[in-house]
Amino acid sequence: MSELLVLDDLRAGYGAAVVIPGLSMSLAEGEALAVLGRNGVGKTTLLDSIIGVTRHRGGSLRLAGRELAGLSPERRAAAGIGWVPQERNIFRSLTVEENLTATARRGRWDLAAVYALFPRLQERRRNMGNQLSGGEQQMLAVGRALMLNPKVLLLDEPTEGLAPIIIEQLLAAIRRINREEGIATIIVEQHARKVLRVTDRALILDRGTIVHAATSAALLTDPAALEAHLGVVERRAAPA
Amino acid sequence: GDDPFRIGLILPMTGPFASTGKEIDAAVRLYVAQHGETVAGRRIEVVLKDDGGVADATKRIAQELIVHDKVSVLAGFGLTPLALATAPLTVRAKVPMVVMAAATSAITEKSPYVTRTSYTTPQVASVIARWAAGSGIKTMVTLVSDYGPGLDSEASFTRSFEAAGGKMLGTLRVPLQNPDFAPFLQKLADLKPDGVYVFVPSGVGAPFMKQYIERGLDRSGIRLISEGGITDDEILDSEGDPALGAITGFHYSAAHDSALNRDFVTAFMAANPGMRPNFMAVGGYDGMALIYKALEKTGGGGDGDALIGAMKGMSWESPRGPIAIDPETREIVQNVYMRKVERVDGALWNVEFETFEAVKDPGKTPS
Amino acid sequence: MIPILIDGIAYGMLLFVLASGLAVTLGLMNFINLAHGAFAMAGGYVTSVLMNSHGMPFLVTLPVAFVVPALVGAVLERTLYAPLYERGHLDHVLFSIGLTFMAVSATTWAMGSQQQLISLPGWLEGRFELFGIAIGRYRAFLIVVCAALVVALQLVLTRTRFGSRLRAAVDDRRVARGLGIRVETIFAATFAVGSGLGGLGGALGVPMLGLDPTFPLKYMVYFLIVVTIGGTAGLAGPFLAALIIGVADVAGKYYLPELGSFLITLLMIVLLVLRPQGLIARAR
Amino acid sequence: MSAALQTIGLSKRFGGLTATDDVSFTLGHGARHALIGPNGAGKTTFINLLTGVLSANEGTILLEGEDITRMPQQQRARRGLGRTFQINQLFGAMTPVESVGLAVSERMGGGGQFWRRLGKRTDIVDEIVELLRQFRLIEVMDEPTARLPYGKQRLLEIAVALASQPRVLLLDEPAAGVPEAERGELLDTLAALPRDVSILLIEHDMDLVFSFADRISVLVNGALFAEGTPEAMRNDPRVQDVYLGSDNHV
Amino acid sequence: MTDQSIFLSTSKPRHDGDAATRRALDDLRRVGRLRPAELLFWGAALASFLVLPGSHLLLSQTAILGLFALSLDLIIGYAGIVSLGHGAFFGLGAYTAGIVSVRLTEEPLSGLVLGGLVAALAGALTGPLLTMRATDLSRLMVTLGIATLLHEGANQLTWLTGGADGLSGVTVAPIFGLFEFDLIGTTGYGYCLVVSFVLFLAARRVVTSPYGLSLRAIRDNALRARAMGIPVAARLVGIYAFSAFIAGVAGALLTQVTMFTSLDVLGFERSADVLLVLVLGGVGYLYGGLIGAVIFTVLQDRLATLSPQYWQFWIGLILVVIVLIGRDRLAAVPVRLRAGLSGRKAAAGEGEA
Ligand SMILES: Nc1ncnc2c1ncn2[C@@H]1O[C@H](COP(=O)(O)OP(=O)(O)OP(=O)(O)O)[C@@H](O)[C@H]1O
Ligand SMILES: Nc1ncnc2c1ncn2[C@@H]1O[C@H](COP(=O)(O)OP(=O)(O)OP(=O)(O)O)[C@@H](O)[C@H]1O
Ligand SMILES: [Mg+2]
Ligand SMILES: [Mg+2]
Repeated sequence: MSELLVLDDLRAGYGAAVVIPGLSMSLAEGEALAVLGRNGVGKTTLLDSIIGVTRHRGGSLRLAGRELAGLSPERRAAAGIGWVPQERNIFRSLTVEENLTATARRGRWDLAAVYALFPRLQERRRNMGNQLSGGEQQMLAVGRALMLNPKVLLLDEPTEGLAPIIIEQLLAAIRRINREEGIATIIVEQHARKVLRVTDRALILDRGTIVHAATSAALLTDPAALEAHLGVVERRAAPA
Repeated sequence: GDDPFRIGLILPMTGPFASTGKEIDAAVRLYVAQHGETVAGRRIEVVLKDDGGVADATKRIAQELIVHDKVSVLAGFGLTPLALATAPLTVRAKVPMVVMAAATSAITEKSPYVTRTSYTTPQVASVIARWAAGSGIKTMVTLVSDYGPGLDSEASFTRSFEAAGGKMLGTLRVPLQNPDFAPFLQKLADLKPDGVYVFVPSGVGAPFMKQYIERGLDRSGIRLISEGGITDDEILDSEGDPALGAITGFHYSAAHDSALNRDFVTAFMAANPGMRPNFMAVGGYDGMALIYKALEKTGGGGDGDALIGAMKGMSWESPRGPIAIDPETREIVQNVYMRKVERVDGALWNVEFETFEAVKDPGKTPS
Repeated sequence: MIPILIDGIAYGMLLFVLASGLAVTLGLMNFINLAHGAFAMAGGYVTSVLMNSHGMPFLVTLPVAFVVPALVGAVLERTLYAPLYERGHLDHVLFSIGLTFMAVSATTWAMGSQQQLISLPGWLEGRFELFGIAIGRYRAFLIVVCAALVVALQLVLTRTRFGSRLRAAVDDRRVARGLGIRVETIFAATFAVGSGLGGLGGALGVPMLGLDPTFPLKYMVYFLIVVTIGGTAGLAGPFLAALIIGVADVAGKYYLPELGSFLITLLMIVLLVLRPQGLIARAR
Repeated sequence: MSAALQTIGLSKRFGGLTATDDVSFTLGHGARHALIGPNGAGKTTFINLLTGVLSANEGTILLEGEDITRMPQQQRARRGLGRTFQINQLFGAMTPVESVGLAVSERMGGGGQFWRRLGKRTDIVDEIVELLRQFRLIEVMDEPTARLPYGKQRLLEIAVALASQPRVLLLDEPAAGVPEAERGELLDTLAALPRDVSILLIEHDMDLVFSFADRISVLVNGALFAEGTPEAMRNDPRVQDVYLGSDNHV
Repeated sequence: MTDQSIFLSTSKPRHDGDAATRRALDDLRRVGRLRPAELLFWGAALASFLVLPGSHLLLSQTAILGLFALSLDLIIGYAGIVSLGHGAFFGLGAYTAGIVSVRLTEEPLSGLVLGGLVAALAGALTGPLLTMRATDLSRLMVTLGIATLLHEGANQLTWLTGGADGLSGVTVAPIFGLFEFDLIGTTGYGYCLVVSFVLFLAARRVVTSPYGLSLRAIRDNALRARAMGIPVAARLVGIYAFSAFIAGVAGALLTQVTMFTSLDVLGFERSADVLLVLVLGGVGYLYGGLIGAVIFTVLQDRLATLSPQYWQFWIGLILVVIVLIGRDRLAAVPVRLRAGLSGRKAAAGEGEA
């Protein structure tokens, strides 16, 4: 499989704080990668740095051979990255439908396809962004990213606040997307076990660096590793 | 003596009334330039301060001028409140105060040290009323800007017009802030008087006359008679055709036909390119004249009582014509002219066609 | 009666043209731009200068009166306004008041403090009869121009994706960019148009409102009233508000003059207390 | 047992949509009650109605027998109705100490006192510290909240709610954003709350729900769909296919 | 210790209790602690009275402006209410004091107090208009509108206010029958200083109280504040009325030292100026208004002499520059002074509107 997204010694953070001191990884077409880790270890920062809304402090990241470092977020999005931010960040003064269409790019994911995945969104298409339930916002955020028809999908805790049944459907859909459309996916998740079932590989972060890398299958059957790296939360306060 | 005779000149040099300050300041400079810097052996020093047209600033500045700069005379005062705020001070400090612009009648009554070289609203309004009544106008409506001077003008016009046997059909008051005259002009058209008396601040004059014509009122047989501010010399020329033929009454026109005035206007325009002296300027010019003459009379003595005493009853020839200071009221006595806007070699001017001589302020001497 | 109504509508229309720019910058971009009047003034001066010292015909000056402020707006937006979007409204107010002060005294310095006057072409002067009602030509002209403007703006904002992208960018810049919206460009363009509209309004306003350096301060309140009462959801609200205010103002002065300038302010306060979001608010 | 919180025929409509549909619901004294249901079922709306963020179109809300249907939020809160939010609602510019301290002093009715100095009453301070320690916020207690990592903020969200010592506590997805491994302990903390606090929990994490709740209500399309013991709910096929899905959380 | 659960309250705390308690106390008292810089400030104020008799007139107006700006800081910096019409309360106080002196008594203190009370009453009555689901914008306009109404009202009620001519005939008896208002303005300045100081202490007490903390909370997140049981509207109206009171007193002071008042006390320029003053000094730590007033007066003086026609231009420029540089960053420059005076952490100190 050809490497689609390659991070090489990527360094990033917020303002003065360096959250990711230097991280390298790569992602193949159609591959699904789980990023795990405790609160505040830098999972979101990693995704945010790939889309480019953090402070870039060095290193390179290439999408299909094209250097993204130094490109503005909008250019990166145009280059084929779809992003579901952790706080969902639905556009509150746009209707559900406008939220989906405002940033859409032509491709096989269109309104019909998204509504098929989340019928609930169709029922609420006239609601304003701030008139949605938490879960509906989550669905909308995912749908919005899919409408970009990206090469790489960045999902920051996409199952947060979703009903179990919806989670199953969503994860299944993501799996299908990887397999059938060759869209690569990075999923940040709290529910390690849930997500490991649908991903190929997994990374565990701590303080912005990779402390464990394995295939999802292996990690799933390695309670020791899960326990060691995820079973605890106590950590020093944010690097200030 | 070698210590100079200081004149504290307080004017609005900033803010919406800056133009007042500019005209007066220019005129004062001109007078000093023309008549020298020393009077009766005293070197004249004019201390100019900007009050931005805000009363408490005026009062404070006046106080500082008296206490720190030791001025012997206060002058300037662009607006009524500014003058009223300062007047009480002159009683305590015994310093004469020459009002060069503010026009409300009451000012000179607030302190025995206040005198005036501008004009009073009733002085002009009453004359216009008498002229109107005298020229076959039976019924009138007043249309004034809704603020102090406007209401003064309305009141004294009405009084004089009715005293002269005329009949008032109504009074229209236009808010200062919003100059869309449509509803008022509509009212006016409905009232159908023989004439309308208009008092608006100089800036608003042009838009008013434009709309007056736009509504075809100029052809409605209602005669438009205004207080001179509406065709203020400073901006008259830029008002263009709508102003042509406008009848106004006022105490000064830059077109006043006298050698003295011609010199004044030429000198003024030479010294201040692009500016034409208006009633503000002449007020400043004559204010300086009054101070100079008073100082000569006191032989250089700067004592407040002596100076104000010397000013009372003073009379001389001004660019606007003969003027005098009423010994009882310390109020200016002057001619008031009826004028008509005409185009004289390319530019618009207020051409005087009738003179009412030695008019006192009816606000004090019931006429 | 009907003349009063027409006068009111015309006045309202003028207010709308003047405020529509603000409706865009404040309403859609959520920037409290008290300096809007300065752009309007710029437009006014462009027209008066072009007409008085270059003898250009009124109609020809109008496009220029739009373009010049638009360009100025675009430049200022990139250089000064852009860094402030993220800041609080207080910063907006302070900044734009400061800008207004600068504009006022800069204009005084450059053009002098006197009123600018222009003489309209003959076909816009005076009035014409329609079903026996005399209507001011210029007022009729205003009504037509403004109506066209409303339609055009409304189309752009609703028929195109531009509107929703703009609102998205305002709601959450960071994420909007992350989803591929070219926020900078959109903001610059919008702001330019807003300023341009202001300029156009300023130019159209000269014959009715007059023009001098204090214009931005004198009319700031009127623009704000229109937009605030109208609501920031789009342009329909401000348009409605402008008409209401225009008619209420004219009719009020005609029928209850003693209320004088209280009327509009009272109207505004009442409306705002009842509907802080404005007449037409975004569904909440 | 008598009702800590009770609703009778409660309804809320958003335009055409009925988000809460004639809900008659009872939260017993000292209950550990979970409210589950599909996304958009109306759970948060229900809580917003109970706390007064939204006002009901019809129906009555009784807090320990007292009708609070038309009461403003703060009065309900003062009467012992506390909540956490599905999405953090914190004071970004204030420190955890100040946030918790405020809640405590408000509870003690000290909030209106404009003459007293802050930090004069040591009993308040002790309570603050105790609470912060309980939630492991000690070491960040004087950092501005906005600078804390999301996880810590989530803890503060709950700590602040507890600081008001509510008698009825409404938790809207408290575990949202809390890593799997820590949910068990979150549960313990909640379980450790004094028994006289009656708790209504909204949660999509079924492991959490089933181990916490002694009673479960299922809300679907705004209406109460089923209610009963965890066992009953888990094995109810209808509940499974509207909500739980295939893997029934054993 | 890393293997400890976050929640188990039974587990042994990592920090020793006293240390934690001390830090907590520290954090709570941070805002209220008296700083050396504050003594310095008031020392300087006193010194100005003793060593600058020449400028007492100017200083009086500075003190008044400062007090006015301080009142504005209370609502902008602490309640997060942006106002373009705070001049309304200043003007109310000014006219009340004037009318009291003309019609009731020339005794200064009664005019002062009444001026404050009338303004406070107005604040309490209009406050609710600003707390109901209002937005920043609607607040701006409503405050502006109220100021406009008052301005127009004062213009119309000529019999009471003297209308556009201003209210003349204001005379003020010696304070306590002892200190006569002299031409040099010494009494006036002393009077202004004392009143400002007293009101400052009151304001300082309020913002450092639990009440003050609740205000910060409301500004930060009203939804949560309500959920906590904080009566948001009541608290806001409370501080608004208090602020109005101080503004009213400031207005009354102006009338009394000027012995005159006119419409411009109600003008928009005043409300705009005071906003500038506050910003010059910095929002949200009470001293901003006072310091800003000094800077403003000096600036105005220098600029007015430097270019009398166009000083407004420079004022505008300064505003623009301040905002562009960023008020918080500017505030961080004299960090010792600001932190010294306010004790507020820069990071925590920001955020209004
Ligand atoms: N806007 C910000 N400014 C400064 N520091 C930040 C900011 N956002 C996050 N941080 C810090 O960066 C570190 C990583 O935060 P991040 O949100 O990436 O962690 P995370 O793994 O996503 O945590 P969670 O699981 O809670 O989402 C944390 O220590 C946090 O304090
Ligand atoms: N202000 C509003 N206007 C219109 N519809 C609304 C509004 N607020 C919520 N809704 C709708 O009401 C329904 C209930 O919303 P609610 O937030 O209560 O769901 P929920 O049960 O909390 O879902 P979740 O589990 O995803 O949080 C949703 O379908 C939502 O779209
Ligand atoms: Mg995260
Ligand atoms: Mg919910």
